[in-house]
Amino acid sequence: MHSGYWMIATIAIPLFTAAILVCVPDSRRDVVRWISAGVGAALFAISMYIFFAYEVDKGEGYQFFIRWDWLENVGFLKDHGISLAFGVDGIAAPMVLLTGVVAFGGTLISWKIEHHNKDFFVLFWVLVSGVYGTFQSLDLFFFFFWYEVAVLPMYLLIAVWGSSSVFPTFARTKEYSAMKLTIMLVAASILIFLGIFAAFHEAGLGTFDLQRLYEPGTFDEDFQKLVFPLFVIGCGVLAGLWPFHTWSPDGHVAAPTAVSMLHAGVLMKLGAFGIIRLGIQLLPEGAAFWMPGLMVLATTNVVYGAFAATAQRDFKYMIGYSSVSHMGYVLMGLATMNVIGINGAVLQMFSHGIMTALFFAMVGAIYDQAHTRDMALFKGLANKMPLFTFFFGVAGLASLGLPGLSGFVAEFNVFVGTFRTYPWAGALGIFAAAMTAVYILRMMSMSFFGPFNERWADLKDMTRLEMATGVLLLSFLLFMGLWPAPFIDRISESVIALPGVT
Amino acid sequence: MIQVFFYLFATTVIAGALGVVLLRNTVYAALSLIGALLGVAAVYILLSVEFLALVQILIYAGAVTVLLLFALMLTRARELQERLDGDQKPLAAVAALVLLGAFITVMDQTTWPRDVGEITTVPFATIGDALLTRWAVPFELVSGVLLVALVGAIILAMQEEGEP
Amino acid sequence: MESVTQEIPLEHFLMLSFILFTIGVYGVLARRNAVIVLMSVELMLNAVSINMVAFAVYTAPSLFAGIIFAIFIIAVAAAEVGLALAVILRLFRNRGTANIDEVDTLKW
Amino acid sequence: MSAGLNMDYTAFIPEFMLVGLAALVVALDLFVPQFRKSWLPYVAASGLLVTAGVSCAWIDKQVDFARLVTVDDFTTYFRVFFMAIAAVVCLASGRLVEERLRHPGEYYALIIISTVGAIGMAAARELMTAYLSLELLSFSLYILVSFQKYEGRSNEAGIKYLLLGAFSSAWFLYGLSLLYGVAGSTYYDDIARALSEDTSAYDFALLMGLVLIVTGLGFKVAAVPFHMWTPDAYEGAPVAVTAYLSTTSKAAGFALLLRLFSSALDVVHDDWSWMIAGMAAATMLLGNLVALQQHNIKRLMAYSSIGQVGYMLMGIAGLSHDTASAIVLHLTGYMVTNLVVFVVIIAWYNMTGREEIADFRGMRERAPLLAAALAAALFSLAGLPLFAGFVTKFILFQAATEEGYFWLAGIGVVTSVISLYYYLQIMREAFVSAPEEGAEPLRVPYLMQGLTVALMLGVFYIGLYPQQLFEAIDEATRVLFV
Amino acid sequence: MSDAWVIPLLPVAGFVLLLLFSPWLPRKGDWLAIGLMAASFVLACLVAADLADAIGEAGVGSFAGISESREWFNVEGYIEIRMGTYVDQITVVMLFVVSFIALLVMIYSTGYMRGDRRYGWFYSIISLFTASMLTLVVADNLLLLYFAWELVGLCSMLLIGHYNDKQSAAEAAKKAFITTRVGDVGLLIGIIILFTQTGTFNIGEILRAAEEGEIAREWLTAAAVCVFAGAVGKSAQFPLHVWLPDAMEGPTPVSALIHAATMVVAGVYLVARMLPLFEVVRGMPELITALGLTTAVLSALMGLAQRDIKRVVAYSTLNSLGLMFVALGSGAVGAAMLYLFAHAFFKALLFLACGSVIHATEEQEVDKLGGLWSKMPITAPMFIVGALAMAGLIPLSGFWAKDEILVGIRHGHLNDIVAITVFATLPITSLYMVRLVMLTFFGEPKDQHVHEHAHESEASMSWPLMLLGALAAVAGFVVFEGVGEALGFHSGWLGFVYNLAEGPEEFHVNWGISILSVVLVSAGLVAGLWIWAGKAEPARRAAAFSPFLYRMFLNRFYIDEVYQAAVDYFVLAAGRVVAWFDRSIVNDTGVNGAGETAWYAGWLGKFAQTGKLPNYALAIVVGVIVMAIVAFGYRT
Repeated sequence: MHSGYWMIATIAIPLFTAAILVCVPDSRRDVVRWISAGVGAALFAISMYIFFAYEVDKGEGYQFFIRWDWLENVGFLKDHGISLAFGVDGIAAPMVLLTGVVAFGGTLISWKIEHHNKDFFVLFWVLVSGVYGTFQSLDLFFFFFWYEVAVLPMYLLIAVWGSSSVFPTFARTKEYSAMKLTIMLVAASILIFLGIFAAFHEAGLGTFDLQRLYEPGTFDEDFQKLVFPLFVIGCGVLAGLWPFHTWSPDGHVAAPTAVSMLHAGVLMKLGAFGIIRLGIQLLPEGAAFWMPGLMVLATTNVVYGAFAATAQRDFKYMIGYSSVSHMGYVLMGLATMNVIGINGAVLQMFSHGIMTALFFAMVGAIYDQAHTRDMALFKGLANKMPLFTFFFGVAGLASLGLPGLSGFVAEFNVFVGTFRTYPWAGALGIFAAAMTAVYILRMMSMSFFGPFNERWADLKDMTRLEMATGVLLLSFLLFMGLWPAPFIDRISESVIALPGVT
Repeated sequence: MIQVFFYLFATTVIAGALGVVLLRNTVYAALSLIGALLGVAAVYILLSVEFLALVQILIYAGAVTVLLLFALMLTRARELQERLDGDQKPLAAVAALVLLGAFITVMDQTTWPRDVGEITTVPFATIGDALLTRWAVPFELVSGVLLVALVGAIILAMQEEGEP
Repeated sequence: MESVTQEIPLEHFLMLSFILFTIGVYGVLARRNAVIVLMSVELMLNAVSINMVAFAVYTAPSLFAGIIFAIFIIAVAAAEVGLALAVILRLFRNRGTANIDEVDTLKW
Repeated sequence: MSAGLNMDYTAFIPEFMLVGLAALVVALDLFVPQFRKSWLPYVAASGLLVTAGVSCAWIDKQVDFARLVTVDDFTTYFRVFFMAIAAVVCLASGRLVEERLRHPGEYYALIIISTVGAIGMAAARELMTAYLSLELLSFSLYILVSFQKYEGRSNEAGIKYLLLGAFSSAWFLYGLSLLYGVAGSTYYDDIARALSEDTSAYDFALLMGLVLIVTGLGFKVAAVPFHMWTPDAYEGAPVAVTAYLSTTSKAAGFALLLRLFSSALDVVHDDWSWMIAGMAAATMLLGNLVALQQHNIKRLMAYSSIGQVGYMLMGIAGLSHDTASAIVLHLTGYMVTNLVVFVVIIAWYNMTGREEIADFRGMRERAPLLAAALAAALFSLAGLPLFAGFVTKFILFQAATEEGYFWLAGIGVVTSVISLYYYLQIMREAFVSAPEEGAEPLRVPYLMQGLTVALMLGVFYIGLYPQQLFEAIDEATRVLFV
Repeated sequence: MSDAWVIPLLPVAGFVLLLLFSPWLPRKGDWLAIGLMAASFVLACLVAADLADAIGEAGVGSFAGISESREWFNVEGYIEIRMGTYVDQITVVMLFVVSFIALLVMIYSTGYMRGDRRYGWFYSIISLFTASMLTLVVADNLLLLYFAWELVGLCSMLLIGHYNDKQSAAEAAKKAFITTRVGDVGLLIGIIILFTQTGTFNIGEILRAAEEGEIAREWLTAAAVCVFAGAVGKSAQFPLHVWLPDAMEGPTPVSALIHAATMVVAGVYLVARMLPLFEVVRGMPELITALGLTTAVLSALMGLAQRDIKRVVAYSTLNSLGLMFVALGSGAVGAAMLYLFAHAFFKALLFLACGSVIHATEEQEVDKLGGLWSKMPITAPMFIVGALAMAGLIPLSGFWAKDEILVGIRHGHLNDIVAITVFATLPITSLYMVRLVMLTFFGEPKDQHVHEHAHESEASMSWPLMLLGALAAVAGFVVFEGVGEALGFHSGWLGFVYNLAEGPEEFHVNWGISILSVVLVSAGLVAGLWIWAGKAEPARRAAAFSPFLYRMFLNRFYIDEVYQAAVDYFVLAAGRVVAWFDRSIVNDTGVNGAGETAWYAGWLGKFAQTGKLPNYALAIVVGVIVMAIVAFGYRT
């Protein structure tokens, strides 16, 4: 069997699952659950396969490559005009794995959803297929196609199953957050749209096939300088680029657990991934010209996010802002345009994905019982729910870059890369990492330590499913933290191949 | 001589038209419309298209205006002497003038191609023949239009049992 | 009569139709009684016919399409009036007015 | 007289069949009292579909009738297209007509006849024919709009639509007369030949003529600033008629635009492209912005359709074979999607008698299928993938870009994001808001369910595998540019 | 030596096993942890022995430690990271100290922590701590060192916060972690600078590069300062010393292990390792000395006024650490390591003794204790031994170590102010040690109730005390070459430890200094005895004499308060400002603003739709006119 079918499977299976689930009657909740769990496991397995079957040092750019022509030789389209072209390189492979892991975790966590869980999983699987598609597409049109597919279900997912939050100073309804998230992301894709139009027109090849567009000399330098910002900002918004990040804290807060996991864990990575695929690979000279600017914004992200996180009272808001900060590291790494930095960026994409998914899973676990996420209301949970505290703490440590967990490997590479080119940015980044310690510990000591608040006497520790999710994610945190070689081998191979990367 | 006739008819037409849009009494307006339409018919005669003139007089000056008068009677509001002009009369005047200006520019900027400067008369027979052969499709279409209009008019206008 | 027709250039007829058309436009814009608005539209259509005929006679004698067009226009106009009157009557029955600026329940 | 003209009436078999069908429907309604009125829609629909099937016989043929009309792939495509739309509308309006309207026979007959007019607009290669077909369509629509004759809003809509329609067709005719004056003929090909010579002597007349023609057609397709009848007519008309308005009359307008501007006026492209471009920009912006403010679903759909018109005008502005096929593709996708939305609206209206957006609340609970279809269709309208909207819009914009209208494409993308906002508002009512108390689930008729599903399949087909369709359209539009 | 990497691995195994299974193990599995610890202690001794032989073969000076490493990850030609061990004299000293103290503390804890709710957790974390501390010691590259460095920090936090339902404990843990974290930022920056400059993390190579001046001067300076910042944080030197006293919230064994014997001296170890780097940077040694000195003086003064016995000991720790840094600053590595070696014993002893007092009385405020001499026959003498060693009374280990440092300072290229200041601190040190002893074990019991049920601790606690006491007494003698050789240290202690390739350094007693120090120390002792004997009247009078000074000492010069204010009014405030900015400016104005603009545009637009037909017609006409005008405009 052509190995490319595995990739097709990652996209087709979720879509078909969605189609099948539509036909399941509303009342059969368990059927939905079991189907979804099975599919989640299957996808996880396939992702593992794709990751480990990816052969390092094979020498060819994209492995598992497969192409189905979709629209060609009609209108302005020539050969391979628009084709379902899929392929995985060393950068995409970890992302595919990430998607598999988080999606599986998400299905497990969503087990307890009662209200129309059928609809939920339909949308959920559409989302997942979109994510897989984006990571594997090698066709400009379909890259964007799947990108939008991934954004599409967000509104309903958040607005129906999400939660509004009210604070002394301000309030956010779930509808508002959902709408803002959707509109901002789609609005950002305006820029990508325009970039694609311009690129196709400029190239004049009559095809959206990325591999042909990648050929050097397709775009002259002025054009690249002109269009690069479109792509980088367009994708950047999804990656939480400052100052276009505000959808992310509100959105993640409002979203139901699994969606927060998938969105913060995987979807934000689509943005960064897009910057690599559409920015660096498509327009290397433009990248060379604009990256300093991106570095400035990214540094802002990192510091800004960290500071904002220190002032939050809501678990999810804190995590949301820390995501802004951590995605800043990703952008930083990309902006360095050197191998170590971009390695670090991709590692950070993976690491942050797992870590933040763990965070959100845990927050969900407590929110479902306590129906509040206000840190100030909790106190001394550590003795009431030790396991929960443990997993939460590990996530926190990963995010503050504790060696031995994935966060350190990634951030460390980013810092080294950044110091090569922008020492000041690197220093600020490390400073922000210390700030991370501040807000993580603030949160821990606020709600997990200290005398126990009797109001929560009836809280239970984690359920089995939550345990399973936690262990699943934790294992990958440790895997990458202690033995990063498998990741770095794959990533670096492709990163070195990127154009214009020193 | 001819010119005199032409200007005569032209003034009739314009006067009638102005009457339609300016008079304060709906019935007078309708009557002046008849005048204008007859003037147009006369212009057709000047252009030696008698057939068209005939049609004009029969259908327009005859049938249509009668219809219009009926309509006016039927829709006469309870109190007489109500305002006939809308609020945006001044704007309308301005717009109309600007439009006329535009047309006049067109007028003096244009020399019409293939302007033979002489009239060729078209006999009835030819027109009838053409209607049924060369222009058969439009002819059928227009019959369709008339049919539809007829049906529609009946459906909409007719009083029905149980009408509120 | 042929001899004298040379004395009236095409432009005169066009000018006439222009003026007529403009007056019609004015009527549509300024009048509020639906029937009179309809009359103004008829004026515009007449202007069109004059144009058509004039062109047909002066510039395109071969097929005299203009004349045919004029005929059709008259027919359509008549049909239009008939239909319009039906609608106006219906409106008058339901609303008790035929003034088009008083029927503005559908807006915004 | 008719020397050398092909007068082969067989080319009109489908149209004749339609007229016959119309007559049959009326007759059944009148003379066979025991005939179940509720069967009329099925008769009409099946007749239309049969005719559509028959007209497929002309695929890849090119029959010319007296230089007035040609039956070529373009015509054939639109023939099938219009008949299909009409069939759907007939089926969808069944229950509505039974419960809320009188004279079902005439209702269906008018829909069928108007289809003839629409086809004529697509097929005409001569101004008179084009105009009269247009009037045939319009007249039927005038009547249909005011068909709910005891309903004040219906009358109001009717009167506005009719008077403005007459007004605008006067402009259109005036434009035609000027065009006739400068070109000396009403045949498209003669016009093209005449205009390809040096036009400097009568440029102004030509320009004025173009302006007026654009005005007239702009009115038909509801382009800003000639759109103002649209919201009122849509809101006032019976909802099924609204569906018909938003589909056939627009599509026919574009068919006419395409045919006329490509085969007659292409030679003076620069003289009119900017007008269309300007109109397109204004239309996209105004349509989508004002739609943000609507609370009546029909009115909202009116504005959204205005926005969609803007997108397609963008293609007309840069008219070429590629854009033409892109337009038709988008038109097709849009029509199918739009029909889904309207079928849902009709079904909902039949069951609840409500047509405010706020009345859609709890649709997920009360009619899941409709809700799902609605969601998908709205996403498609907003141009999101998996559905028709994404690919068609993408190709349309890309084509416009290829013709150098990048800025229009830009506006188009921005406005489609704006549109997403109000589509999501509808979805919010349907999915998020809870139904009011005591509202129990509704039983959606199987007919409606079937229609929805069938149309949804269409939406997905165009969205997921448009290759054949696009090729067919490409063929159809090729004849315009020979 | 290839098995050096096993030493940390054993406790790691302990950590993992206990973490997973301790609830199901008998005695929560403490025996497992202890066993593994013992094993690695033995292993450490073996390693030390091997090393001694190796040196014997190679001959001192020509001998550079033994290292071996394996690849961690590697990007051809861009970055290669190897993880490995490096063993030399300093390493084995540390290995020995760490594993030995850890072992004792674990045994001691079986008694002290009995019945604790999280007994198993305690042992697993202690194992993890020991493991990472050992890793830190054997690391051959800065990255692995940082790795361990962070882990010990983490464990220290967890253990300080062991009684996590006490708010103060939670706060102390947070404070400790964040404060040290500040230093770690520096360390990481320094490491990365060094890597970008030299392209390697290997300590040896970096030092070589530094000495051969391959690193740009400004970068070298930056790197040195940054790395030193790390050391300052970990070893609680001024200005980052504030966390150590609070760290006493943790269980006493922890304080003994982490905050006396091992972790806090990591900084000393790091500086000792990297000393060549520091020495080539101008002004660096002076900086180190200055900070060390400040810490020593301040802590000595603060120690005078504290009431909590553990805190007093903590301040004495600060004092000692300062002393070590002074030594390092003056280049006397050997002396510093010797002091470290001795200090480990007597400070651990002091803490464990405190522990046993607290365990016995459940009190740690000096003004509630007193007169325990009779009650605690083992603890009291042991405590006194420790205190005197700390004060530096001949012939206890403290004396020799301190003396070495003094000698080092005299020989070092520093001016005499340093020496004088150090001398000045000596009596103060002995003063507050005596004070502690007097107030705790002699005089009238201030709280009868406490005094009643005070009792000697059980064997598992008292045996380690005695063992440490003995060592604290004699450990100093290793300075005599004979003793050193007898113990297998080739050419005596200093020759052994003095690893820089300048040949061995003899031990020489500088009689002047020794006598002076002895005099000063005993002066302090006598004074102390006089002041706090009986009712301790003089003390009260001294406090009354200058309430201001007393308050300054008592409140640790208000440094903590200043920091607290800085955090509250700068960091957190900044956070709040940013959060507000994000919400109101960026989001509500920027994002919502855009949306509302569109909304209002539509709102305005909809009013064009007046519903009046004439207006619609007008719109059409206007459209026509505009288009016509534009068109004609084009043409003309």
